[in-house]
Amino acid sequence: MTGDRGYSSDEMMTIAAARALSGARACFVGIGLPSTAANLARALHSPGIVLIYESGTIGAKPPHPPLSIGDGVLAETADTVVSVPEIFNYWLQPGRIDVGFLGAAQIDRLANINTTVIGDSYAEPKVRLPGAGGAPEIAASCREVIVVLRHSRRAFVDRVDFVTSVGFGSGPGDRERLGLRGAGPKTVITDLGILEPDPNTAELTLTHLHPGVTVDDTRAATGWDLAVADDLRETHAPEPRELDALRLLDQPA
Amino acid sequence: MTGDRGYSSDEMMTIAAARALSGARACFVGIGLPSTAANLARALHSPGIVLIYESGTIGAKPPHPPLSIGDGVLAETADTVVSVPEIFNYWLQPGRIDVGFLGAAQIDRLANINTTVIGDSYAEPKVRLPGAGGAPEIAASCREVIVVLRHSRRAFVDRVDFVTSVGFGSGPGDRERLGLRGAGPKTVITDLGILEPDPNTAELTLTHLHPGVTVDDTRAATGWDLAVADDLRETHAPEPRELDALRLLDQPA
Amino acid sequence: MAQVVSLRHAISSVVRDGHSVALEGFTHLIPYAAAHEIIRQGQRDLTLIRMTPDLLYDQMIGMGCASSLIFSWGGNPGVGSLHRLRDAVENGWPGPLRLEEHSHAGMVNRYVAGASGLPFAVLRGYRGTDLADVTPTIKPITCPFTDEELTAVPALNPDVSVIHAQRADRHGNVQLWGITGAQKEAVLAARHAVATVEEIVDELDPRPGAVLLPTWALDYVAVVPGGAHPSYALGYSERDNDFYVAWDAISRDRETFRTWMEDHVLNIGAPA
Amino acid sequence: MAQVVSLRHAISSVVRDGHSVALEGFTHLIPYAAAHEIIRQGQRDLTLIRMTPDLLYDQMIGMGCASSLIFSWGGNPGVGSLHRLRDAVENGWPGPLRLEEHSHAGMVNRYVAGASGLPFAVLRGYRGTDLADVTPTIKPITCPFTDEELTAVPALNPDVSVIHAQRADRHGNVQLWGITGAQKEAVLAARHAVATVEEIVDELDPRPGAVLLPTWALDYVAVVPGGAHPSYALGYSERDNDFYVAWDAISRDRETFRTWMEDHVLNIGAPA
Repeated sequence: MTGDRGYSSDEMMTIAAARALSGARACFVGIGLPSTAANLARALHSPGIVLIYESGTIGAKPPHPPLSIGDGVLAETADTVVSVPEIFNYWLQPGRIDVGFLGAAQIDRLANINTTVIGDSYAEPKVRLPGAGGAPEIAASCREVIVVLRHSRRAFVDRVDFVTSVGFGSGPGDRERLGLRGAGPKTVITDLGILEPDPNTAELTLTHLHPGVTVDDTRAATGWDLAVADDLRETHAPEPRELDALRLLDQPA
Repeated sequence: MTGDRGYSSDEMMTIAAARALSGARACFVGIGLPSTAANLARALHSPGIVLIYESGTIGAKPPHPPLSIGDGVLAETADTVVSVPEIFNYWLQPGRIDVGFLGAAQIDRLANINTTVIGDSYAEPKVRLPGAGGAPEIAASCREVIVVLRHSRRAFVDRVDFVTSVGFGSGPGDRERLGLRGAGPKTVITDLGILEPDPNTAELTLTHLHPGVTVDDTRAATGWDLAVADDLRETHAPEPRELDALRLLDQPA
Repeated sequence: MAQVVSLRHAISSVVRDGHSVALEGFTHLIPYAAAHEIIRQGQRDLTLIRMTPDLLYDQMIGMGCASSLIFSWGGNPGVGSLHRLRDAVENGWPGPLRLEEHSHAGMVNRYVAGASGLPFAVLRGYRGTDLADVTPTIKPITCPFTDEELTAVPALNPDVSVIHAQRADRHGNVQLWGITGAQKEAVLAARHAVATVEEIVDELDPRPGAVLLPTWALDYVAVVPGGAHPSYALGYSERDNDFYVAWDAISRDRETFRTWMEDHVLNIGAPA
Repeated sequence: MAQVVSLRHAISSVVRDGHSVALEGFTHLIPYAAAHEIIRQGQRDLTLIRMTPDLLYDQMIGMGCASSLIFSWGGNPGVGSLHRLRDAVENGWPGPLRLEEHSHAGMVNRYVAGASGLPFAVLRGYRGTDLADVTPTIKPITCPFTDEELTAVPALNPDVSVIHAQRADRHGNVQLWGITGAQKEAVLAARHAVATVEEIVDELDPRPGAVLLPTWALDYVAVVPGGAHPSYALGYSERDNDFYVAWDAISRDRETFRTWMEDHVLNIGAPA
């Protein structure tokens, strides 16, 4: 998967996600790419970041990416392990967590997320996805949310088939009306670039292109007429130390 | 305090209370006489009884009566120690506990309990008592309640000044209407005898006299026209082994 | 007081056709052996309850045990879809499966309400999502002090909850540690509860982070070493990740699935 | 991240006139030293919050720190009345004291709601008692699924919560064990939190039954050996029961009380 540039687009995506954690104190992490990115941030620039997995481990410091959120290495390296009711009620719900990391099967123009069903009918879906898990409340209660997913027209749709987790609802002011206390998805990181909500319309807008990617590439992979920021910037290419750290993490235990 | 009979009326009361725990699996215990009685039951006839203190110790087996519910000996001898929220929410509230042991400053004809204020005015009380503590929910949720207190006209009143904990409210059916799922105070044990609610009226009725006590003694110490059961019985006098065990418990650690 | 019995006896004593059954264990200590025993005994029309259905509910659903599923995340963690679950939902095979779908926060609070003897729980959840439209057990509730609108979910009180734990003593007190999930709540919420354990020991010496479930909170304890395989049992066994990956191919095809279940579950005797 | 500072600095940084302050510790690990420091610093018009006011609130009330008390049981455990509390309620000395009175179950659920970021909690409680008549923070609530009527109480979110714990590490992570009460909830419910500890250690090795409060959930940690005296600190000191008994006589008379406080609190310097 490593391209001409010496790194793959997935590596660029993961490294951009790790960089986005700079300054975060506590991060609510799901398994897979979010876990890799969070542990990469811990290895690179945020040694003190508190990683919280929904299985109840607070301050986990896994030496290798866990296979699942039930991995013993999370419990054994954590500052403390609490019950699943406690992690959701005492730690996530009150807004103690700075950053929540989410994936998505679909995301729409207003950053609403679908991980439930593809198709018009919930009862008779085209594709049955895994469902909500912790996402709706992570999206509601973390101070901000980072979404990470690969860019494609199947994933980036004008309107999600099913709102599993609320981004900006139907537009500005909706989160406040719904009583969602976190700021929502402030950053959507893909293998092509970075999207951020427009300050006035909350619509996801292209703000960064990864090296070698064009606006047209990104528009072609987006299911709505993608707006581009006036000050569109290029993501810094991965540094060797970032790539080294990531590849070290990705090695099997 | 030991009378002509070789035991005091308080000893009779405590031993009667311990006997009343025969057959109970789990008992919610307050400090003082209830704790002594519960540990006496454990020493005498119920070695497996699970003693639960509201401080969160489940299955405490103190070798000597604890000084308070915070006593380290409770934590160190317990099967498990849980938080105070957990003891009330997961263990008491669902009705898992067979017997709750309560004291009272006042108790009335319908076994309602006052531990809040003496006098007509809550705001300007004659006597400010300690308050509710765990009692209202112990009275509501234990499968049954045993009340232990010394018999006097000051304590046994027609109607309590303040209902801190509900016995039978204003009469039969009240507990059900209020959604209180335990059966309420089935036994009131004093230094003179034992009172039980009348099956039809729920009014506390004298069912047992301790040895040497007369009905007139008991009526003189009761602030309402005390009913006497048709089959009024005499409490068995303390046996030497009961007295020995109690006096052993009462010795300082 | 919990009786220490065989797994076969424990399951046949408490699981009946039509029951609601929660097999819990949040990605750790998943009670596979107990699920397999239910598959062997053939109880039907179950309402299966579990936050993360995982491979064991894929197996139970594929084998036709369930008519309903109450859940919050139904995938093969780190691998992909649960093909038997999807086949039931998308194609009604081997029978229709009614879904009652929540979020983790909602599910776990439903267990908390159940364990607490309350009819419902309150949370900041679901607001603005489409889940409330498809799940009748999500309703608004207003704070009587602030008038803020929040969300209520009803208590879960399974007919039977089953967990796997590391150890029990001879009295039936059960101890588990590491990631302890929502097992305490699932057990305390249930009408009947069964624990399988790796081993019975004379004395349950206290351990950091351990949850102890007193014997009087359970009905049966069965000794089933490896009873969480292929999931983790901290201190006893690691996750068999190869199996999780292999399951994707095994479960994708109905016949391959059925053959695997016959060879590895149906034609295998229950643990003694 | 909690800073490790002197008790004087911790208290003066977070406790202000008019604040609501919860000093918690359910009969074990009662933060006496911190209460004494508040008395010395002279913050006034406090709303004191505590399930079991105990001798330390008797002292604070008698010294005129408080204008309100939110509580569920106000006695000298195993001894009798709190005379300074009674004098304030019955005679308005040294000033009037507004009471907001709950049961333990209600208080603890108010902390749980506070720690959970919810505006209220639901419980089976108070029904049929006179408490709801005198305490406006007790209201009925109806289950949206069963129509059953239960009780709601509002969240407690103290301006400051203070606890005493056995140990902390140099980062300010705090560990307590034995009877851990509602301290986790009190800390997580508060806007600011302070822990006094018996000692600072290099490494907080895990202990059975221990609660760990991560440094980022607290503002300040102060090392105060014996900071729970005369209450228990499991593993460090026993309850000074003679003092609890002696307090009855000390506190019964206003002058005796005042003299004792001058000799034992006011004229004593804060711990370094």
